[in-house]
Amino acid sequence: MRIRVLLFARAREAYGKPEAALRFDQPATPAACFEQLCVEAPRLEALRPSLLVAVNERYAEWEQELLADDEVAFIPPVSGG
Amino acid sequence: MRIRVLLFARAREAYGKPEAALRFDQPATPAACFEQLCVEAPRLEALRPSLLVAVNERYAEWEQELLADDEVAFIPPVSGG
Amino acid sequence: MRAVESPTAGAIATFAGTVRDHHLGKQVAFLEYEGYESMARSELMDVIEEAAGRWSISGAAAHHRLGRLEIGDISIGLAVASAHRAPAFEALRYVIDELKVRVPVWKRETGPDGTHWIEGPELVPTRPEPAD
Amino acid sequence: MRAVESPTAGAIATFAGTVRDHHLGKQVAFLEYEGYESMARSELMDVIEEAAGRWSISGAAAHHRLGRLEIGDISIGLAVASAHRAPAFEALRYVIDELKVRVPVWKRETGPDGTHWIEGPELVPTRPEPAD
Repeated sequence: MRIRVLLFARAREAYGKPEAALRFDQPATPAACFEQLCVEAPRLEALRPSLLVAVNERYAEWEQELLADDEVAFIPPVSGG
Repeated sequence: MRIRVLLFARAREAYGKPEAALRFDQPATPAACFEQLCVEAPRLEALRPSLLVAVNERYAEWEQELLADDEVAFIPPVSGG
Repeated sequence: MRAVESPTAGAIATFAGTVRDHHLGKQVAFLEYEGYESMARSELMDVIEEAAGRWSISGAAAHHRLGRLEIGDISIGLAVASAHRAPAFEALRYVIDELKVRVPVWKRETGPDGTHWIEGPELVPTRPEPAD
Repeated sequence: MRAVESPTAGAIATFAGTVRDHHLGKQVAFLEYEGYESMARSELMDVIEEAAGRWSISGAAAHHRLGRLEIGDISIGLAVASAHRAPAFEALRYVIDELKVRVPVWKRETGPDGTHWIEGPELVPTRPEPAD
């Protein structure tokens, strides 16, 4: 199962790239995606308490079960306007 | 003592003219001005409960004592905006 | 908006009153505004000064049109600038709310039923104007 | 404003966010906005639909700029039209307040002290970006 992950703002900087393509052999969640990213970029870990999750452009839960080709985004506190 | 009186909107229509020049031999008030106008245009009387008074472009009391050359205005409920 | 822009402003809130094609369920063809112009200007200035005293704003501007206005025309334009949005909104709301009760301007509506002065929320039939 | 004008609207309230030359006492030279554009659009649409469900409004429009903005530039423009002023103000306030907490857009400030991501009310130092 492939999952596309997007990172923004401070999370993008901490990860070093704006997106990642992950593969899972078993059911996955945004939390599992984040763990995989933290293996690559451990400094992401510190941001986790401040991040929200979106799945397919909707705010979602960290433990929501993902479907193939879902798009997961990690969203730092927003500051638009 | 000369007093200039201005009338607006429905009060202007009831009086038939937008202004009047009044003369008083003794101390006068906006209420006294209004009485004089009502002699000329009795249908003004019915509007009195809805009117506010201004003296020299400031809201004022009906019984405020006027000075020579004061400008008195009778102000129906406003509806700007 | 240009009248209130500045480098220290982060928020500009504006209000435009426009001429509606209906009022209290009746059709409106056009409006006429009458004002006690000199007093309207000084009352409006007072209202803006009161707003500036109560909220931290960096600028405010207001303009009311008088005379005949057609449907869709802007009758009143207000703008308030502030470093932050909350004072801009609150000051703007104060200015328009106070304007509507204090600033000596009157509106007369003309529609299929004739011409009516608007005084607050009620419709008052207009008497024909006698010749001067 | 043009986007929300209509003959039935009597009130148009607008809000413009502009780039300030200071933030939390620090000088700002310029801003950069980043957005999750597709989601930002759909969140903003949701917010406007919620506002239209809660208040009687006849139109609403919003536009957020992204990328680098200079002092005085408009970053966000919102307009709400309604027959009456109260719903226009309340809906406008709702849209901007919700936008500020829900719509995925981020602001990075650059000033004499360097570059900082703005996350709510606090300043967070930015890490240098590693090469991709």
